[in-house]
Amino acid sequence: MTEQVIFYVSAFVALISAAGVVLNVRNTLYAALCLVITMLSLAVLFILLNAEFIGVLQVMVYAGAIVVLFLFVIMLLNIRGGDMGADRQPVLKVIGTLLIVGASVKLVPLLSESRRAWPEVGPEFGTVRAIGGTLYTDYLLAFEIAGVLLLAGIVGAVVMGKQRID
Amino acid sequence: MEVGAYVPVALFLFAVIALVFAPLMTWVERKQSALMQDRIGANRADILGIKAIGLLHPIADAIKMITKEDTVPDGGDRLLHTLAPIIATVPAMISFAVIPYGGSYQAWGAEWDLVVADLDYGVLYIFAVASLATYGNVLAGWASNNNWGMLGGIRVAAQMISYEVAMGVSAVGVFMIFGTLRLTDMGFAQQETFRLLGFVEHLGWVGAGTWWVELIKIPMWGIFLQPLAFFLFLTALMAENKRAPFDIPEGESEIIAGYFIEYSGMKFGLFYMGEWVEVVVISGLMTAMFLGGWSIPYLPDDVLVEFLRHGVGLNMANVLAMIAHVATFFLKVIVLIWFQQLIRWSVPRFRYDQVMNLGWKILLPLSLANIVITGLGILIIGEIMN
Amino acid sequence: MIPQIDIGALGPMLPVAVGAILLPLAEVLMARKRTFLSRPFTQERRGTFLAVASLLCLVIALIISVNGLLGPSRVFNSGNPMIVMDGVAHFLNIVVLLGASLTVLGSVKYLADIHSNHGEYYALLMSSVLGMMFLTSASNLMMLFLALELMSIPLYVLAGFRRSSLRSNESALKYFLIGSFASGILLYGMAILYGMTGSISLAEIGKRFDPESAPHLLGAALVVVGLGFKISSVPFHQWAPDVYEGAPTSVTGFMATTVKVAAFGALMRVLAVALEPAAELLYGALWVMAVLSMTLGNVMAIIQQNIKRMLAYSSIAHVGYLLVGVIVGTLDGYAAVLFYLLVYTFMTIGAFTVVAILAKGGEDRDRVEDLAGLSQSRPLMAVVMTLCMFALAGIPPTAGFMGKFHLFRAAIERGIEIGDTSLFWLAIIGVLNSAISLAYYLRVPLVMYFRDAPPTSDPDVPGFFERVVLLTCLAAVVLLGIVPDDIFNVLSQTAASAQHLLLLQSP
Amino acid sequence: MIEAWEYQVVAGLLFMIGTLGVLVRRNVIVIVMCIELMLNAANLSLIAFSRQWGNHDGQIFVFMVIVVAAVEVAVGLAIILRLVSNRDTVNIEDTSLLKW
Repeated sequence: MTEQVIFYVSAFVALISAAGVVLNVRNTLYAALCLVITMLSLAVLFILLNAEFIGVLQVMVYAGAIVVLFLFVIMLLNIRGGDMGADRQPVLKVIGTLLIVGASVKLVPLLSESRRAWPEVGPEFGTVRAIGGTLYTDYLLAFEIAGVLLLAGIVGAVVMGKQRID
Repeated sequence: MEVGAYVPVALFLFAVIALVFAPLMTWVERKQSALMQDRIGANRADILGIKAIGLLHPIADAIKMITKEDTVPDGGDRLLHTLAPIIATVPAMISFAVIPYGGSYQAWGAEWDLVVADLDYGVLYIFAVASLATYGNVLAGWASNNNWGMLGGIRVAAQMISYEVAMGVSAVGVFMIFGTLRLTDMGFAQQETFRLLGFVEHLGWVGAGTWWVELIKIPMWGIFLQPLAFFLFLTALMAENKRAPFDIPEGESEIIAGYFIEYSGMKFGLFYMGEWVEVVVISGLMTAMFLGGWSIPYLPDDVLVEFLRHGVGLNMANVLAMIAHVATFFLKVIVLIWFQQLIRWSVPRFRYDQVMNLGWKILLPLSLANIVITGLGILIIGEIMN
Repeated sequence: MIPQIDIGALGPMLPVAVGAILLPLAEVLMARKRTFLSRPFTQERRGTFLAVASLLCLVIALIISVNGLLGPSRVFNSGNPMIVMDGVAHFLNIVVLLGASLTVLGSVKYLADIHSNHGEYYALLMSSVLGMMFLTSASNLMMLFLALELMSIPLYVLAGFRRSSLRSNESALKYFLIGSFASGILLYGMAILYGMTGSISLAEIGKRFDPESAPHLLGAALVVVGLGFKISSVPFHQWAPDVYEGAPTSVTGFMATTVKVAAFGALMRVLAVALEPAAELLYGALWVMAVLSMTLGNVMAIIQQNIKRMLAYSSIAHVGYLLVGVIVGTLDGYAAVLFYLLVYTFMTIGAFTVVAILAKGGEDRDRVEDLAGLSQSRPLMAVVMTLCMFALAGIPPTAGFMGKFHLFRAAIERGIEIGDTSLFWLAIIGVLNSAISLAYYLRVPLVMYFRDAPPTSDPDVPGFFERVVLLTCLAAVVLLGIVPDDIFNVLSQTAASAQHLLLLQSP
Repeated sequence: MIEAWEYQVVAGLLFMIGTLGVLVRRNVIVIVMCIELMLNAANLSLIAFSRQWGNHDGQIFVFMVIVVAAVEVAVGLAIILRLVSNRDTVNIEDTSLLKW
């Protein structure tokens, strides 16, 4: 029962605030805040799905770093209100919305088709130890590549962001 | 994560920390700064002539803050302006949930764990929650519709993102040593002692049980196993706390008061309270990870209980042990708080670029080096042991 | 359980990875040094040094790849393998490394010309190459995604490497937005595939894929769309001309060739291994994509005045040709794709290098008129450009002809074999399109040879490195056109070995 | 007990909202946010499937996606900063030097 309530509330909040990101035309900052709320509700869903480590990571990285970066840029550029990046293109909006709503109507039954029962999982499932164990054995190479990717990202961000490079 | 009967007790203690420690902190801070600046501080508030060595100041502060007019600047964002201090304060309070301030005790058929939520990913929880506090400060700067506020907000965002990296990475060495992220497990692990010279025996240089090898025993506290990580982590945490010498987001000589320039009354008070609670949380976390948590050095829990039960019976022995452990924990916390005050009032404020340099060019490389050294150390010790 | 790890399987990747990690460090250390061997250590000299260093890494990797080409296939780790180093992976790595080497050589002077000679260029290039190499060999969805991102993210930056140029900024922004959007689609497709089959290994997915079930197909379709963006096939192509035009010319050459090579490698692997059960349905969709890409690419290219933009549309058309080989789906078809990718790399990089040499005083000169009179002033450049255009158009003695010949022959043979007329039509449309393409490819030699240079024009002399690039491309375009049979046989073998291994892979 | 498909429906809707945002919004920063929404939808889907199959592949995949998302945002915002410092707009309609 508790689980049901938690699921429906966080799913609802996640979807509403996600819609808020899209619909918040006036204020970019509010869109960013809506994004945080989506991230947090998704983290709740992750923990509900026994993915505790990933759920905390979601809060740490997405809410704690990525969206802060968004806020940082929004404030640095000082985008207040709707003075920058106004959104005027009614035709595309209507077409896009219809398209997406149509696709969703198609998608929902499609996804609900695959009913399968939850299997029992041990208490180890999704813990830091279990994830770490898998990550450093089977997925070692992927982990290393993620490291190189971060390095490339740092170099790239510095090249783009720095005022002057010599 | 089952909810036990100990929750009310835990919550009570937790409330005490937030509501008693935080006001007391203001007094400690004033006294400490007065002491260090060679003046008499915090001695004006009095009720009917009773000054109580300045202990009345927190009460006076509270009355002042609550009765002050609460203003929202013109053109500011009323909603965010109100939400910001709450967002800044709540994470600090709830992050205490995973810090154990005592071990596990059996008394009268019930089990008492002195931690509100014993999570598998305990330390990560604190990191995650602490990173949310950033929003309060950033939004405060934004919602004030004030250029200084905005600058303060930008500085907060930059500083937080920078130091979170060093904070996370410097803690990894501790995770490697204890093999867990759960703070209670770390607490239990730190009750052990190790023989500093044990390696000579394992290498076969002397026979087993040589008296001088047994002599020097050191508690397995994080600070002894990871001395570098202790200082790196403490520095990163203090920077995350944004108090002097890392208070560039406020920097009253540069940007007046930074993100809370437009705050008054209890909203302003909340920011301050948040910071003080954070100081307590930092000290609690450092204690749990590096200073052996609740454990009394050279006296493991079970030995203590065993010793006490001969006099007062099992139940009371557990209760006494619990009291001793909680007292030990808070003693350590107080020492750490005092240490932070000492730093705060000794070191002048860094410049913006110095703070960034310290984070990226000193803390981060050192933390990474610490991970490598720790890994090598674990490998070598593993080899010697076998 | 700790899996067995074979570091040797990473052989070709290691030098590139070392380059990607150490070059930024070298750049920083060198930037602090004012003199080197008692001569001033200028930015230009630093750039040359880094270029040579990265070239060294690439060549070592190239040698290891060539060695591994006909050797046994290897996997990095036992159990749930991350990468499979088979013949196809090695061959595509060779093509990627060749393309990257030529790009590095062609960038040295060009970067100085456009006042963007920053050392980070080479580091980003190497990261991207590393991503491509993993992309060609990835054997599960996670590696595929990571490698794709490792390839793309440095490229977003490289596209915007002329930091003060608005066009370059825009190019980077568009590439970034479209690229991330495509990653999002791809990722969701992967999530659905994983959910439906319970595994992220391509071989396992291939075994459990059920072409009757709608969610399975949805996942497959999203993955194909995501990859379709990366190879810029119609209808997911709109970004390509904008991005190619705005990016620095050397980067454009790199993007137009190696990215396609790697993405086609991934596409072939996904289609042949994971989505094999859905082949018929997907190939219908790919057929349409191929025809549209060829036709639209060629038609749009005719009206372009900017060479980079024209080559962008031409590359879209070539994606169409390449898709023909993928649709055929036989060993011959795959071998033809591999061969064509090799040829395409040389002819495209040759053309882009000529355009890059023309840049001067911080500005690109990339309009077709800028080439006027080049035959008199710089005959070598004119010859290379002409041959590359002929090859791209598929005129007989060049390599481009042989490439197309093999592609269309594979289609027709397969069509006869299974009695499928749609493959005939594909070949016929391809040939017709090649005829259309003559209209714009031949305009370039015409301008170079029959129009006088404007009096102000004074094209740059190609530097030593650029001469090497031009001559290499020239030689490759001619030689691959004359003696392709041996190479083609080798390719058939590699394709066969790859298929052999992938079938073995399924435990 | 919540059924598996309910999570998938939430993920699907989230993905659609993100896609819609990318298509209709013209503010570059918001577009990047919407791409993040798409990635998050895929994450939710992966986590739910991971639970459903009882293996960790999906969770590790999400771990990697989070890394990728962080890098992508850092690079993307740097590109946007560069664009804005050269030309004072975050509206994608204004970035139209490259056409046809």
